[in-house]
Amino acid sequence: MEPMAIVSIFVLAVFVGFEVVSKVSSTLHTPLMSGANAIHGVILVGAIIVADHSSTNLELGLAVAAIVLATINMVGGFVVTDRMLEMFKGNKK
Amino acid sequence: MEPMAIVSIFVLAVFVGFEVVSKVSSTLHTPLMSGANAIHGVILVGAIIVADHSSTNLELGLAVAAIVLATINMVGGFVVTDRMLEMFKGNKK
Amino acid sequence: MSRTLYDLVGLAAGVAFILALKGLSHPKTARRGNLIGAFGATLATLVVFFYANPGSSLPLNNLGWILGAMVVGLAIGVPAARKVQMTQMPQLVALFNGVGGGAAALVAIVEYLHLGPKATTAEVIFTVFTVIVGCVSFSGSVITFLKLQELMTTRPVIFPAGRFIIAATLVSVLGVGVWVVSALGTTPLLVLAALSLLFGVLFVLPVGGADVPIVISLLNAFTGLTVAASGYVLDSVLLIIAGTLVGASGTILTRKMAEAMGRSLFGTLFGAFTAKPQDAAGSGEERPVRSGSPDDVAILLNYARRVVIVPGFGLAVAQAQHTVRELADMMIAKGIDVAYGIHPVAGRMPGHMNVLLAEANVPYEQLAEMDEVNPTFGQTDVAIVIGANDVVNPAAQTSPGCPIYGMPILEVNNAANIIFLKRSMRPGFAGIENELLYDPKTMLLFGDAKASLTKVVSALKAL
Amino acid sequence: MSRTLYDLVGLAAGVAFILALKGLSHPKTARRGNLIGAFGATLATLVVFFYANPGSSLPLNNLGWILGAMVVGLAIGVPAARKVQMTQMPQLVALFNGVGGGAAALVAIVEYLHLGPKATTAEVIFTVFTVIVGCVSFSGSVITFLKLQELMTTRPVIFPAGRFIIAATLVSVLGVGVWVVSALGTTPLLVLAALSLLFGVLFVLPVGGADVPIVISLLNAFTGLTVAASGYVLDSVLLIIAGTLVGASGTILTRKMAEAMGRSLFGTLFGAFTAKPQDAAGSGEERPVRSGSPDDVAILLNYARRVVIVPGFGLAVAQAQHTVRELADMMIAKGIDVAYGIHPVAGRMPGHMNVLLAEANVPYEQLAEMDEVNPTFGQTDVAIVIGANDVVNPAAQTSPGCPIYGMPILEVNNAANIIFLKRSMRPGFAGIENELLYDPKTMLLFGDAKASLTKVVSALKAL
Ligand SMILES: NC(=O)c1ccc[n+]([C@@H]2O[C@H](COP(=O)([O-])OP(=O)(O)OC[C@H]3O[C@@H](n4cnc5c(N)ncnc54)[C@H](OP(=O)(O)O)[C@@H]3O)[C@@H](O)[C@H]2O)c1
Ligand SMILES: NC(=O)c1ccc[n+]([C@@H]2O[C@H](COP(=O)([O-])OP(=O)(O)OC[C@H]3O[C@@H](n4cnc5c(N)ncnc54)[C@H](OP(=O)(O)O)[C@@H]3O)[C@@H](O)[C@H]2O)c1
Repeated sequence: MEPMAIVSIFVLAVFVGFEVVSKVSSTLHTPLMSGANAIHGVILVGAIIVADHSSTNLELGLAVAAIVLATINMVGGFVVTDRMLEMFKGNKK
Repeated sequence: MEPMAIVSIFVLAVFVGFEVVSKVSSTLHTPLMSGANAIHGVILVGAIIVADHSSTNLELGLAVAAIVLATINMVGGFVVTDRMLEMFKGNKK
Repeated sequence: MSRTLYDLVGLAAGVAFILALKGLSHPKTARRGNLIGAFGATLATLVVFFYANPGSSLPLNNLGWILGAMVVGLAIGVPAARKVQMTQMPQLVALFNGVGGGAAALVAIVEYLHLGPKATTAEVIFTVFTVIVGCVSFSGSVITFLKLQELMTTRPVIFPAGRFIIAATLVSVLGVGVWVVSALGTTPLLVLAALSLLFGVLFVLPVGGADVPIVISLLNAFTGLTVAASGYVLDSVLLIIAGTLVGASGTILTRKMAEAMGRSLFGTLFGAFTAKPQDAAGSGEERPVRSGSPDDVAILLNYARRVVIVPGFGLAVAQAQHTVRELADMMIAKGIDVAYGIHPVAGRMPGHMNVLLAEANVPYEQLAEMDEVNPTFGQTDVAIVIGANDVVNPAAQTSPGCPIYGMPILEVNNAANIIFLKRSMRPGFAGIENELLYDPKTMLLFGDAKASLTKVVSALKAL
Repeated sequence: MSRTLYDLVGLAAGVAFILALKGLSHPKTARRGNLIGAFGATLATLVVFFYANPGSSLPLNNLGWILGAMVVGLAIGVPAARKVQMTQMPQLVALFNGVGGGAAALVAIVEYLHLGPKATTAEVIFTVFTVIVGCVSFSGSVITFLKLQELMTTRPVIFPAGRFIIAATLVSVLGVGVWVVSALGTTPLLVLAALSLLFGVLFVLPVGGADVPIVISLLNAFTGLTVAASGYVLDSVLLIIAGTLVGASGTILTRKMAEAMGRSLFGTLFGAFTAKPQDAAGSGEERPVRSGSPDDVAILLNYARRVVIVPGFGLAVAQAQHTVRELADMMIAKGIDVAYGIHPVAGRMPGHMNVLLAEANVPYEQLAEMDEVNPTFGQTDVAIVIGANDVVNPAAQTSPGCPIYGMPILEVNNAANIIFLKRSMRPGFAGIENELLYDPKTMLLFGDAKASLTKVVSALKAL
C-alpha cells in the first residue's frame, strides 16, 4: 500500500481512537484498558502469517512462541474483560 | 491509490465524522451545519485542478463556473459561520 | 512541489477539518474551530497552485481564468455573508450548500469530458453519482431558499399523482445513470444532469416549511459525499477525507435536528407525499379573543413571582432582542424570577434564539432549554410569548393530523397566565391555527414585537 | 480467497474493534463491546487460514505448529483469565499486555530474518521500532507484575546513579537501533532486543507502586503502536488500524488515569528518578490511638443520620463486599442515609471498588464518585473506612514530599466521626503513614475486614 495511504489511515485511526474513548468514566478505566489490551492480541494474525512463511527452525521456533504469547494476550484478554464486566451486570438491567 | 486504501480511509473518516459531532448541543446545530457546509467548499481544489487541465472552451467554461460556485460556498460559508458565532462571544468569556 | 509534500499538506488540511468540526461542537471552541477550518481550506487552496498535476506544468494552465473566477466568487460570497440579516441566515446557508453541490457536479462533468473514453468504469460510476447528487443538492437547495425567503409558499406543495411523478423521475435518473455508465458520451451525461435537477425540485417541493432545515442539513451531507466521490476521481486524499467528514457529520446532525423537532427523518422526507393540504386560517370563523393594553401586561408582570419569556421568529423579525433584555432586566431588578424558554426550533434555524439573545448579551444562565423549563411552567405566573406561535401550539400534542404533530413544545399552557405579542391572528410558519390564542387565560397584545415591548417597558417603569 | 475479500474482512474486524472500544466506554454497552471485539478478533484470526500470502499456498505451511501453538496459548490464557481473583486482576492485565508486546517483537524479528537483505529501509526502521517497544513492553510488564503480586517491593527502586544508568541504556538502545538500520544482520538485532529488555526493567523499577497502573496503561498503548508497525511490515490494514486504535485510545486512557490519581504523566514516569526512598513505618515512635469494639462501632452507627462507607483494597482482600452490603442494608432499614464513597484508585486497579460492589449487587445509586461525595462529608456523622488507607490520607494534600502528594482524596477528615477497619497500624500501598489514624475523632477496629464487619452486623442487630 502507498505510504500516503498508510499515513492517512494512521492519522484517521488516531482520531477515532481518541474520540471513542474520550468520554469514558473512571469506573470503566480497567475494563477498557483490559479490552484494548485484548485487541492488540490480534498480532496473532501477524504471528500466524510469519509462521506460515518461516523457512528455518529458528524462525519457526520464534514464530510459534509468538503465536503462544499472542493467543494468551488475545483470548485471555477478552475472557478476563468479560469476567470483570459480568460483575457490573446485576445493576445494569 | 489502491481501492482498499480508499475504502479504509472512507470508513475511518465516517467514524471520525460521527464521533466528533456526536455531542453537539442544539444551540450549535446551525453554526455546525454552516461550518460543515463551508468545509465541502474545498471542492474548489477540485475545480482548480480541472480548470488547469481543461482543453476545450466548454470544459473551461464549466470549470470556471465551478470555481465561482465553490469559492462562494467556501469563503461565504466560513464568513457567515464566523458571524453567527461572533454573537455567542459575549457570553463565553 | 513533490507529490508527497502536496499530499501531506492535503492531509494536514483534512486534519484541520476534523479539528474544525470538533471545535464547532462545543460552545467555547466553536469560533476557533471555524477559523481552523478556514485555515485548512486556505492551505489546501494555496497548495494546488504549486503542484503540477501529471501531464501539466507550472504555473497552472488558464491561471488567469482561475484567479478571475475566484475573485468573482469572493466578490459574491463575502458581501452576501457579511450583509445577510440574522433572520435570513438559513436561506443563505441553503444557497451556499446548493452552489457547493453545483460545483461538485460541474467538476465531475468537466473531468468526464476530459477523460473521455479513457475513464475507468469506477470513475464513471463515481462521476454519475456526483452529477446526480450534486444536481439534486443544487436544485433542492434553491427550492428551500425560495421557501425560506417566502418567494414561494412555505407549505408542502402537493400535486395530483405527485408521488408517481417523483418515483418516475427517480427511475429515469437511475436509468440514465446506467446508460451513462454503459454507453458513455456527453449527451447522456447532460440528460442525467437535467433530470437530476428536476428530481431535486420534485423531492423538496412536498416538504413542509417546518422541515426545511432538516432537508438543508441532509442536502449538506449529500454534497459532502459528492466531494468525497470527486476525490476518488481526482485522486485527492484531501477531498475524500473532507467530503466523507461532512457526509458523516452531516448525517448525524440531520438526525439530531429531526429529533430536536420531534420528527422522524423518514416522515419528513416522505410523509408529505400523503399529507393533505391544510386550511391556512383554520375554520375561518371569528371567535372571541382577549386582547390587552401594554398597561395590562405591565401590571400582570409586576405582580408575578416567576415569568418565562418565550421568544420566537417574530422576535427576530422585529429585532426586539435588546428590548426584551431591557424588560427582563427590569423584572429581575424587581425581584422577579425570569427565565427564557428556548425551543430548539424557534425561529427559522436551530439555535436561532440563542444567537439572537446572545447578540443582546443575555446571560447564558437565563437561557433555559426546553426540557429544563417545561416542568417549571406549573409554578410560572406569566408566560410571555413574543413572536412565537408553532413552538407553543398544543396542537402538536393533541391533533394527530397536523403538520407539526409530534414536535415537542414549550408547555406554556401550564402557566397561570399567557401573554402573546404578535401583530395579528395569522398563524405561524406551519400555517396552522393555535387554539391557545383563544384560551381564557391568554391575553393578546397586538403590534410589532419591538414596539409593543417598548410600551410595556415604559408602562412597567411608570408603575 | 481473493486479496480484496481478505482485506475487506480485515477492515470489518477493524470496524469491530472501533465498535468494541466505543462500547467499552459506556457502562450499558461495555460487555457487548467486549464481545464485539472478541468477534472481530476471531474473524480476523479465522480468515488468515483461508488466504495464501504471496509466495505461499493453502493450507498454510507449518499448520500443525500453528494450531498446536494456539492450543497451548488457549490452555494457558483461558484458565488464567477464568481463575484469577478480582484482587489480582491488574497483575494479569499487565502480564497479558507484556506477552502481547513480546509477541509483536518476535513477529518483527522473524519477519526480519525472513526478509534478510531484501528488507527496505522503511521496513527495517519499523522492525527496529517494534523490537524496541515490544521488548520494553514485555520486560516492563513483567516488573509491574512482580510489583503488584508483591513478589518484589512495591516502592520505587532507586539505585545509585540510577538515572545515568537508565539514560546510558536508552542511548545504547538507540545506537544499536541505528546500527541495525545501517548494517543489518541478526546479531545486532538480538543485541537490540536484549538491551531493550534491560531498558524496560530499568524504566519501570523506579516507578512507585501507586503509579503502576498508569505504567501498565502506557505500555499497553505502546504495544498497540508496535502492532501498527508490524501491520506496515506485513502489509495488513487490519493490524495498522487495530494497533493505532489501541495506541491512541491507550494514550488518552493513560492520561485520564493519571488525572484521576492527580499525577502528572511526566512526573509518574520520570519523577521517581529524583524521589528519595520513604521510611516505611513513619517515625516509628509509638503514638496513642483510640481503638474500639464492634459494639462501640454499632452504637455510633445506630445513632447516625448519615454514614459514608469508604471501601479500599483491604475490602477486596478480605472479600468483605457482601458483608458490607448487609451492614449497609441494615442501616438503610433503620432510616440512615447511606452512601459509598468511591475513590477512583481505591483498590489496585481503577474501578476496582465498583467491580467488587457490583458483584455484591450494591445498587448503582448508592455509589457516589469522589467529587460527588466530598462536599457532603461536612454533613456526615460517621465515615467508615474499610480496608482503605492512602485514598483518605490527608498527607496527599498537606505534605509536598510524599509519594501520593497531589492525589485527590476522599475528605473523611471532615466527617464528625471516622471509623477505620484494618488489621494493624501498617501503612497502605504507598507505604506512608496516615495521620488520620491518630486523630482524636478516629476509632480503630482492628481485625480482618470481613470478620470485623460480621461482628458489627451482629452488634447492630442486637441493639
Ligand atoms: N428553527 C428552525 O430550525 C426552523 C427552521 C425552519 C422552520 N422552522 C419552523 O418555524 C416555526 C418556529 O416557530 P416560532 O414559534 O418561532 O415561529 P412561528 O410559529 O412562525 O410564529 C411566529 C409568529 O411571530 C409573529 N410575528 C411575525 N413578525 C412579528 C413581529 N414583527 N412582531 C411580533 N410578532 C411577529 C407571527 O404572527 P403575526 O404574523 O400575527 O405577527 C407568528 O405567529 C416552527 O414551525 C418551526 O418548525 C424552524
Ligand atoms: N486503583 C488503582 O488503579 C491502583 C493500582 C495500583 C495501586 N494503587 C494504589 O493503591 C492505593 C489504594 O488505596 P486504598 O486506600 O484502597 O488501599 P491502601 O492504601 O493500600 O490501604 C489498604 C489498607 O487495607 C488494609 N487491609 C489489608 N488487608 C485487609 C484485611 N483483610 N482486612 C482489613 N483491612 C485490610 C491495610 O492495612 P492493614 O495491613 O493494617 O490491615 C491497608 O492499610 C493507593 O495508593 C493507589 O494509588 C491503586
